[in-house]
Amino acid sequence: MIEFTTEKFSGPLGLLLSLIESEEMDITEINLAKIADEYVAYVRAAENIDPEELADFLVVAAKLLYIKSKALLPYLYTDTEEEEGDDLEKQLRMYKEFIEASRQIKDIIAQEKFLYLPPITKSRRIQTIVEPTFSPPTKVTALILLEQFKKILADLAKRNEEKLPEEKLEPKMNIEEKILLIRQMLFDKVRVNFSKLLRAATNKTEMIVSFLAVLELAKQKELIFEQDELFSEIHITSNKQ
Amino acid sequence: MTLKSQLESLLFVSIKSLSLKELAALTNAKTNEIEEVLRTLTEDYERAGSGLAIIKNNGQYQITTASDNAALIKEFLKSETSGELSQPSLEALTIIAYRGPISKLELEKIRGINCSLIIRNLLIRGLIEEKFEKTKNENYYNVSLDFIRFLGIGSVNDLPDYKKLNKSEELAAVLEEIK
Amino acid sequence: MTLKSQLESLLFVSIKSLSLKELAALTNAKTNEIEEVLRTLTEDYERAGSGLAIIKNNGQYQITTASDNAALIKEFLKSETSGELSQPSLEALTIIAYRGPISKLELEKIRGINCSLIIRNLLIRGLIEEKFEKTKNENYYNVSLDFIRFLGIGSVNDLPDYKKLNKSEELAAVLEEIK
Repeated sequence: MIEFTTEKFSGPLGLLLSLIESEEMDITEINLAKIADEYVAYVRAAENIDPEELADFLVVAAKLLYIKSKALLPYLYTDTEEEEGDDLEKQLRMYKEFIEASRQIKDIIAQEKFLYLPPITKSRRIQTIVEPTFSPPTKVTALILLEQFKKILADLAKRNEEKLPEEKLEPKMNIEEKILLIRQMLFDKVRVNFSKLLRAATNKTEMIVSFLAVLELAKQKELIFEQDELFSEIHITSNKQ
Repeated sequence: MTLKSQLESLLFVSIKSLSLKELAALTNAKTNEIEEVLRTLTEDYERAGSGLAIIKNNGQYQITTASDNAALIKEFLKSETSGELSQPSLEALTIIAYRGPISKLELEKIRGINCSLIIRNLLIRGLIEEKFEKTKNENYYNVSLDFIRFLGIGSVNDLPDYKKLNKSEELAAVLEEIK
Repeated sequence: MTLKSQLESLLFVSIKSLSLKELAALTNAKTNEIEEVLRTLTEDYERAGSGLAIIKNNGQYQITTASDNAALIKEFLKSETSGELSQPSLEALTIIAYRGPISKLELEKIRGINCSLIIRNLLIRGLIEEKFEKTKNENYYNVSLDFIRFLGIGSVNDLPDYKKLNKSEELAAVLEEIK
């Protein structure tokens, strides 16, 4: 895997774009499916991702894994669900356009073609207008200042309290929890149908997490998969007995 | 005096940038007439290779030095150029420049990541401006005239590929989902 | 760029008027050449009915507004610095009153927006004063004596609840971030 530094990308789409570009791949759904594992591995290993930004990285991870699962198990998905992968592909293409534009802007800034304003100084204005330079607003009083200052402090107190929006931190079922759940299911039932496992998910993210959990358990050789023919139901049993 | 002359004088002495509306009130002329004269003035400066330029952003106008003299003036004023922009800031700034007025939500949809902190920093540096849109009950962001001056261009329209990126259909499709 | 353009830019940004000698040093041109170009420029402005004019005084050159626009400009400058303060200006003035001496950066952190323009405006109206702090290599701002007298108090310490508000924790928290 290629080493990335934080300077090379900013945010999940930046990371995804550098992965795609380092493999010299075009932005297509198929390539996104190919790159999914690398992305997940990077996010998992990365220590320099701000915890507050992790949620955003995970959203993209979920989308990638969804695309990957769709590529691997197309029969699980109906046509109406096409959009998710299409959406990430579009989003990344567009992001890339802006990244390219930002490079051009960087070049423009580097040319240092700053435009300067005429100086607005007292001395210069006095030449034009010979009048006392103290011109107070008529309505301002010490009490108005007091009232204003209290309002500013109240706003600041509010701002200091503002944390990440709650929705960003919505609890998502994590893989470990799902793994425990699958183990429990296999313990209870001996054999579980893969499609049933996915159907039990209440939303896409959970479906992806289920899929990941199964992959993880497969990797750890805890599960045995059986399939009668291509695209038919996959039966899962535990390897531990 | 002609309207052109009056506009030139007003822009020269004003502390802040002036809008067509403000200029209209000051000169008793119509806004479209003023817009036309300012366009001519901008072109006149360019054609004559003048040391001055007129820049425009979001309906606000300012008179500045010509971009080709930037190095000389920098040397003369011994001005320090403001610090580097981080990659995330540059990205956000680019998107706001091409797509402004843009809401925080739209910006985050394009970047795929929370942008609160970056917006706050860009506001403090004066490179973007915030405007509350009553009808949408949301803040919208635009680049500022200081950004235009920082780049040494006449307006956002002079940015490379502005038309294409400003009207991108893919972008419209992505942003459509937010609604 | 042409010498004419360079001279125009230099005179445009200079706080003080410039001599032929100074202009020669800045542009690497000869003084008689500069004198000739400035004469042409002066005539150009007059012929074109420009809103700007070059004035020469004691061998010192300066760009100013055309004299025909004097009435308009006088009216404009008066309106610019009179009347009530905008809400952002009032807030900045309040913070400077209760927390001065305060730097621009600190003020901007508290207000969350760039304050260059507001500070300039308050300075020109004589409501605040600027002082360069050598140790911190930064400008610090205080309300002016004129403004204190205008409020009918002896010093900022006489502002209502000054002691308590000057030490507010909310401000301390925000300012702490800067360090």
